[in-house]
Amino acid sequence: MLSILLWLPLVFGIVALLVPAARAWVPALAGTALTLVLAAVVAVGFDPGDPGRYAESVSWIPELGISYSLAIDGLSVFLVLLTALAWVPAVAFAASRNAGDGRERLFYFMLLLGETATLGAFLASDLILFVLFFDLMIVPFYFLFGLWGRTRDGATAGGATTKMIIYTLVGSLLMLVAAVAVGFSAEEVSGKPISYSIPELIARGIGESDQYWLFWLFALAFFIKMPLFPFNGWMPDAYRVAPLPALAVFSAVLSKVGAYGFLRVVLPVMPDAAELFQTAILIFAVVSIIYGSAIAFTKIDLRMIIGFSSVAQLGFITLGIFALDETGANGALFQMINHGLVVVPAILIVGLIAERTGSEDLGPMGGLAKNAPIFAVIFLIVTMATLAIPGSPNFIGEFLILNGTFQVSVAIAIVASVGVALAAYYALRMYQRTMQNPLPPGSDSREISLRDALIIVPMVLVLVILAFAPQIVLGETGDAVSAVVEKVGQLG
Amino acid sequence: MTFQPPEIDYWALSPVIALVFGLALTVVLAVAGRLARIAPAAAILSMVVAGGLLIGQWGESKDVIGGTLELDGLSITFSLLILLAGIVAVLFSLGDPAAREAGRPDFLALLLGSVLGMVLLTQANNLVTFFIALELFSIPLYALCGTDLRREDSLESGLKYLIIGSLGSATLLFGMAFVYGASGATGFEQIADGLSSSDLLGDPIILTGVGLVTVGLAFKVSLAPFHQWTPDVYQGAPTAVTAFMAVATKLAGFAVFARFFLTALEPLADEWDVILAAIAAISIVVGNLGAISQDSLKRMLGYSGIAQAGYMVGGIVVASTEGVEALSFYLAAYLALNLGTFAVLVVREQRDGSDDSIESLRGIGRRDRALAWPITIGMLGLIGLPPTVGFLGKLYLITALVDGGWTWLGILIVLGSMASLAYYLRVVGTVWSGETESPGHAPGPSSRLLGLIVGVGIVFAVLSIGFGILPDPLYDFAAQAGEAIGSLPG
Amino acid sequence: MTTASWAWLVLLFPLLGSMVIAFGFRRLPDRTAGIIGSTAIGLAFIAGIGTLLGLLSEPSESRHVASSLWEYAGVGDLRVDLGIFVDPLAVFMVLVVTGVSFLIHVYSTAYMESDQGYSRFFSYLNFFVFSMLLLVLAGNFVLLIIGWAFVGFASYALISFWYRRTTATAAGMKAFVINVVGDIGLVLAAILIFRELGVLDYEAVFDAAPKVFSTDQWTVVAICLLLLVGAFAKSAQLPFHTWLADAMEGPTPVSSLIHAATMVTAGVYLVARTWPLFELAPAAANVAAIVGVVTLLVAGTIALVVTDLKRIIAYSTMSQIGYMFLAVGIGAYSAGMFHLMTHAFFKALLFMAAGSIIAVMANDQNIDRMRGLGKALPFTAAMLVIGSLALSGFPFTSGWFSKDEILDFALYRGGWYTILAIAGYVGAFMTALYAFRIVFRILPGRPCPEAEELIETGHVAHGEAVNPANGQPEDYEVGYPGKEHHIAEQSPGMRFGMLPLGVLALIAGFLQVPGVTEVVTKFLEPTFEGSSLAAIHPPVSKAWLGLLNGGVIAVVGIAFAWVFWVRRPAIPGSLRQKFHPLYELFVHKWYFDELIHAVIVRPVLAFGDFCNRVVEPFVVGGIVTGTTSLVRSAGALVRDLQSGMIRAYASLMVVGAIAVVLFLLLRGG
Amino acid sequence: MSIEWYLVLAALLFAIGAGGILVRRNPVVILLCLELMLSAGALAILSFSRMLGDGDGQVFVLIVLVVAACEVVVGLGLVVAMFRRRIPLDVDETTELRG
Repeated sequence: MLSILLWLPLVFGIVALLVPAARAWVPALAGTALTLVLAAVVAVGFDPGDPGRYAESVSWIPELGISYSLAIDGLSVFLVLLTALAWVPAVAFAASRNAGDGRERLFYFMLLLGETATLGAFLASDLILFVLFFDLMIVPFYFLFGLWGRTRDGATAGGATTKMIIYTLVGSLLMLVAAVAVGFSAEEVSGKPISYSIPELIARGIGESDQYWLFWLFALAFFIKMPLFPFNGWMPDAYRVAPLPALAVFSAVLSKVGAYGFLRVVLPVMPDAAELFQTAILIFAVVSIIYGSAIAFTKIDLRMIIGFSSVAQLGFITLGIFALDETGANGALFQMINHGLVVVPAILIVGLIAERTGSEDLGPMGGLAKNAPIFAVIFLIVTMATLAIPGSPNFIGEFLILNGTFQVSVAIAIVASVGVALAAYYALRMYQRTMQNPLPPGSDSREISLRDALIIVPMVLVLVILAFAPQIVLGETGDAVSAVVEKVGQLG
Repeated sequence: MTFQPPEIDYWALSPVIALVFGLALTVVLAVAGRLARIAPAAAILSMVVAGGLLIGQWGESKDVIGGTLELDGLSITFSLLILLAGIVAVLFSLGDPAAREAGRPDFLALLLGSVLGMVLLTQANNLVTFFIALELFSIPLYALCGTDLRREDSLESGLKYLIIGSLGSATLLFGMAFVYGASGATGFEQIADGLSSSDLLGDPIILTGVGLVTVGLAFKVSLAPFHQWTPDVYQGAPTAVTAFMAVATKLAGFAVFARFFLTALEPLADEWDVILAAIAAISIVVGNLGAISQDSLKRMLGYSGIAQAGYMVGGIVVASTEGVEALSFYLAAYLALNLGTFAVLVVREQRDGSDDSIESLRGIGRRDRALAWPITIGMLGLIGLPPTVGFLGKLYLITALVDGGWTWLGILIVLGSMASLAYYLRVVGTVWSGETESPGHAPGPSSRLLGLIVGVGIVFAVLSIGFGILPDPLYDFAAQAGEAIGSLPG
Repeated sequence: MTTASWAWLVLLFPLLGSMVIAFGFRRLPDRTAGIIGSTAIGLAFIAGIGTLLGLLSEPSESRHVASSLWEYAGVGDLRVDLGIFVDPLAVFMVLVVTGVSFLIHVYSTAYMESDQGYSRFFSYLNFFVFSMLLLVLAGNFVLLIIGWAFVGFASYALISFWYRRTTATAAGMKAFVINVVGDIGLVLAAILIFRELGVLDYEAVFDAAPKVFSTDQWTVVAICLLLLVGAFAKSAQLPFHTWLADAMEGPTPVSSLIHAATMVTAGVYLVARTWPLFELAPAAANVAAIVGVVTLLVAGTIALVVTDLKRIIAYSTMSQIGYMFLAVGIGAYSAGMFHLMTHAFFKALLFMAAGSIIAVMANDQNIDRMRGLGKALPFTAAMLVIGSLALSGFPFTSGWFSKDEILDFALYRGGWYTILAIAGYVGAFMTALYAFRIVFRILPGRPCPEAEELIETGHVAHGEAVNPANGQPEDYEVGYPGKEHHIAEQSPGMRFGMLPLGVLALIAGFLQVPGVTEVVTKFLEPTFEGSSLAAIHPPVSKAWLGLLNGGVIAVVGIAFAWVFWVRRPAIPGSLRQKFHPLYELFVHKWYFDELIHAVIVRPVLAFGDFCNRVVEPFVVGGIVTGTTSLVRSAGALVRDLQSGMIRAYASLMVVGAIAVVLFLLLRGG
Repeated sequence: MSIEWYLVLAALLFAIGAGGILVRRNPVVILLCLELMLSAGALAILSFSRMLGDGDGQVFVLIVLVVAACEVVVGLGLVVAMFRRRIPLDVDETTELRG
């Protein structure tokens, strides 16, 4: 079942390669929609009681103990659903703007390859398989950003994307060595033949002295992927250049794999290291919250604002994870889903704004709400969710995270809550400078078209539903997350 | 002292005999006027027969000619790969102007001679056969490099390769003398017994011997700091020869490197493993840095060959069966990826008459998919990105290294492949972006032959991805080599 | 229908009203939005009455009902339900909020008649009432915070209702950010409560608190102070008050509803609701009282000098809420709530009257240009006078009873509370002064041109309105009450809205006649039973004495006003010259705006700029460009080494060989 | 005489050969020096074989001489080809391939 879910997008991607270019978006959209349905079926069928329900495992490279094993549990069920959900509007948006100028087939193939790789990262329950998908994820986006990305003056975007791929691959290749070393350290500790299945690794645990340097290799790879403060060098160029549909899914889902990696691999397998470096990582996270928010409200380029607000949000999520407390970790996982739900519509809205005002800089903009009330309301809901207004699911995420962080250190929690205030400022500034104030001559404020509404509204609807009953998610993820955090807790 | 002839196992020797027969035939055809046209077919036929005979003896392990040659898993695996490289090299050379100028049969004769030397080298189990086979495969190559008389660099590359090559061989010979002196025997097993029995572990003679042999072999597989000939010779030599050299010299070199170091010098393992690791480290650094802003593709592949050799020698540093398995798997992967890339290069040169600069590849992604994909997959594989076989090759190497306690070298391999991103991706970037000018048609060979070479490129690309996803068949093929060196731990 | 279901209905109607208007805004025939909006609030009021009756039918000690729909968020031992808590305090607030809002809705159906954003206005207004009711009825701290934030969002939406005016959007932004700061205070308080007590529901918290905390233990004081941060931000107390003056950018009905009657009282309700915590932390309660008094005085002084009509009333609101904080700070909860109610009546009335006056003056709010409106607007003038009388605490008006009850309580508490009481009386004098400064400046005397035109032609003057703050022309297309303006005299809706409030402003005081009809105290008694402070009742004689001197001060204040602005108008000018620095201080609103800008806003922006210009390119970029340039230069070195000279290669090879052998010899030997 | 002397001579020969390659510029002389180095190796093997009293060394030396001859032949062939193509027979000139 999980294998079908995993390889479905790629199959449709290949179909998209064979179909005539003009029609390439049909299989792509069908593929993503079907994947969404399948993911929903899995999510519904999933019950925290017996996690092994959908597990699959077949040995791939027996000599090294690597197996192609997939599984789904509390940690990954909603992230898989988020991935499937995020890709549908992205492909629909691309189709409606017939992206891919001339090379549509390759464009959709790469987009769907990206989906398969991301799903693989979430579903993999074998460490090397996880690393493999983690590496594979970046390749399609290298092509998507490199070939279809356009810099401001329309030139193709070679340089920016090479920097991105080198940066992210540096992390993931280092993680490859760390993953191999984890396998051996576990074998050494337990004496059993080498195996990379994550539950097995968690059961065996690894030598304490190894944990310390391995922890930082994993942490580096995940920090670069999110990205967090010092490692976001690649982000501004990549965001400035990327085509919007690809950027939407890239920013919404790929950054989550980094955070998810901590919960899935780092915390359970290296609990001592997590405990030891907890404060260091918390400081990392808080710095990037403040830094991300501070930059977000100085930038005038809409993409940069969203990019750096993601840096701040990911800082929050890391804060929750490394609070090493039940409420904190649950809050972090919930926040991952919320952030994903908010970023996709936000980036697509940037596209709509760009179409209406001809530019993506805040300077000359304003007044778009004049005769576009529905567009204004949708953007208002997204903005309010971005700044995590109490009442939005993001608030519950942030409340839980702050709650967890409070147990660890009050000072860090208070500094993080300053981040919330800054978030209010930059999110509202973005909304006001585009929607309100007088309409400059250049831009026309036309209402959102039915087609665009159909693309964006479903995700906003999910946000609203979660606003009323976040328990839908929290109920399911509860015990999987607590199991992870308890393992670290026992050492304390 | 009566002379007893050494018992010769003709069945085991049959592949060598087939090659000798092929060599002889091509030499005869060279003077047979009209018949010269069938020389390529004859060469390929002889290699195919030799390959068949080798496969026939799959899994066996027996002495040939009284212990001086050893036909076992290692030699069979590596010889098959060498023959494959040879056949592909012949295909490449058919359209090559240099080959036609030098007279096709003579070119092929030299090629076959070199292939014969390499196959013998994989089987060498005695210092003497080791030296003969080494020289047999190097000297024809010196000549081959100089065959493209049209271009001055070709002669220069030939001369450079000869002078530096002979210097390497002389050092190797001097080293062998000391090893022979210290251990009292020329057969690898006897050397090993000689070394472990007598207490001359710290003895300077054997150490100088080992040092000099290491230098000689390191030169052969173009490891730093003995690498300087590689970029110049790769660029100067005709493309077909460069392709053959890039892959085959490493195959043969590492075969004898593994056999000699892991059987003969095995007792001194903890002496020479550190220096080998150091050489590996230097090669990785020098190879990657050198390749960064190269304009000529062949020269860049030269430097990348140095770096890849650095990765491979890791398999020997670990001195374990797992290490040799990883080494042979990586070499097989290296062959597939490199020959795929060279196929594209050959077609571009012979069909479109473009020079070997990276810039000449600009934009073929948009116009010429059949060429764009093989070189893209080749590059991604050489970096070690999933889902190519390169990823798994690096994975096996790193696993062997980490298991053998050489984790820092594993990390260095990863750092090296990170740096390699810069130049491999540059090629991929140029292939897929920008517009290309219309391809001029050089008076190249028939389109049927070009189609064949493009087919070779595509086959290697498909293999690279196929084995990247299902590595088991290739792994079993490579594991053969590991078991051959039975005496090793792990 | 149980009390709980009535309470859920109270919540449901405004939300329903808001949704219906929002989704149907294109298909609804014009102006029906107002009717839907008003009926929704009316129904909510009736449901409120239903809840009240349901509650009263219970015996007094079990007069609280908690009911929840489903579990909102449950993780580990943190359990939060979507639950409400109905008790006399909550019902009292519901009735005040729905009652006043209903009247204001009716008033705005007329006032906003010609505004383009008519239905959008009512949708926001209904949503505001819904969020206020959610805040009041919330059963646990998380739902309280959600209500709190929705109210903040609704006030942002309504302040920047005419979103084409840059001053309005800037005011909206300022209000929202300060409100978020308040939210954060509440969030941190909620987290501290959860950390210490493990629960978040009111009932559970209030009976666990005394067991866990000892009086003035730092945690409970911290919790209360954080709650106060939220309260002060919402109720515009020092130092979070700067947004209130700018909030006057919004339409007048908004000012009257939000910035007079309902939203700004949320802080007082919060302190009253969490009285057990504040009783455990007397230090925090005293802070509340002191800040209340200081705000009261500061606001009073500013109201004396400001010339913009709506801003004077806004500062008077700030000062009156200061009284309420004083009340709940020193434990006079029922007195504080009573003053909250009466203040809601007369302040809403004053704003409505101001709305009508501004309409006449063609949107010019500067009182210097208003003369002799008494004759032009008889009804509005009457309402203005009634409102001012109640505001200044003229004997027998509602203001008199409620304000002085607070001050009596303070006096009765004795000790240093008497200083607060005295400051309160000074404030009362100033209130009377500025209340009647308005009355005597704009009603009597020769009618100004606009008044003249209204008297003869009976039609309201209107000119090309220009935004006074930045001179931008108003964009009628999207709102800014359209070309025609509406005054109470000519539109029954406004009159219907103002009249009941006028009556209530006068007679509401009799609800709480000391010793006679202590209706409010008795009604709120179950909520505050168990509170030591609430049990103190100053003797009736002391109460009447307090009322007496309160009344005297009010009359003296009015007399002073009469002297200043009617008998000898020169005096204010001379006073201004004599106390010029003092006047400058007051006019610039005690330089709070500049202070906050300098202390908080500029450093934050500078930090952002620093990160953007310095850290981003060097630190973050540095890591990337640093490594790439290093690699590139190393590459160049390797390439230069490759000189092409055979002899160079040979020499490197020989050197290499020697190095290898030496290495082996040294190491192996 | 003990074997050390032979080894010293072999090492000397080797060093002279290597020195010759580094110093001289004419490829023919370089080929000569290569011959010298190979013969140094042969001498070492011979002296060891004599020390060990084992015949393999001598067979080895014979083969080495043959191989050395082949090398020189190919070397001279290349030199002649370069001479005919007017390429200056000076090792320092042939630096087309570099960088």
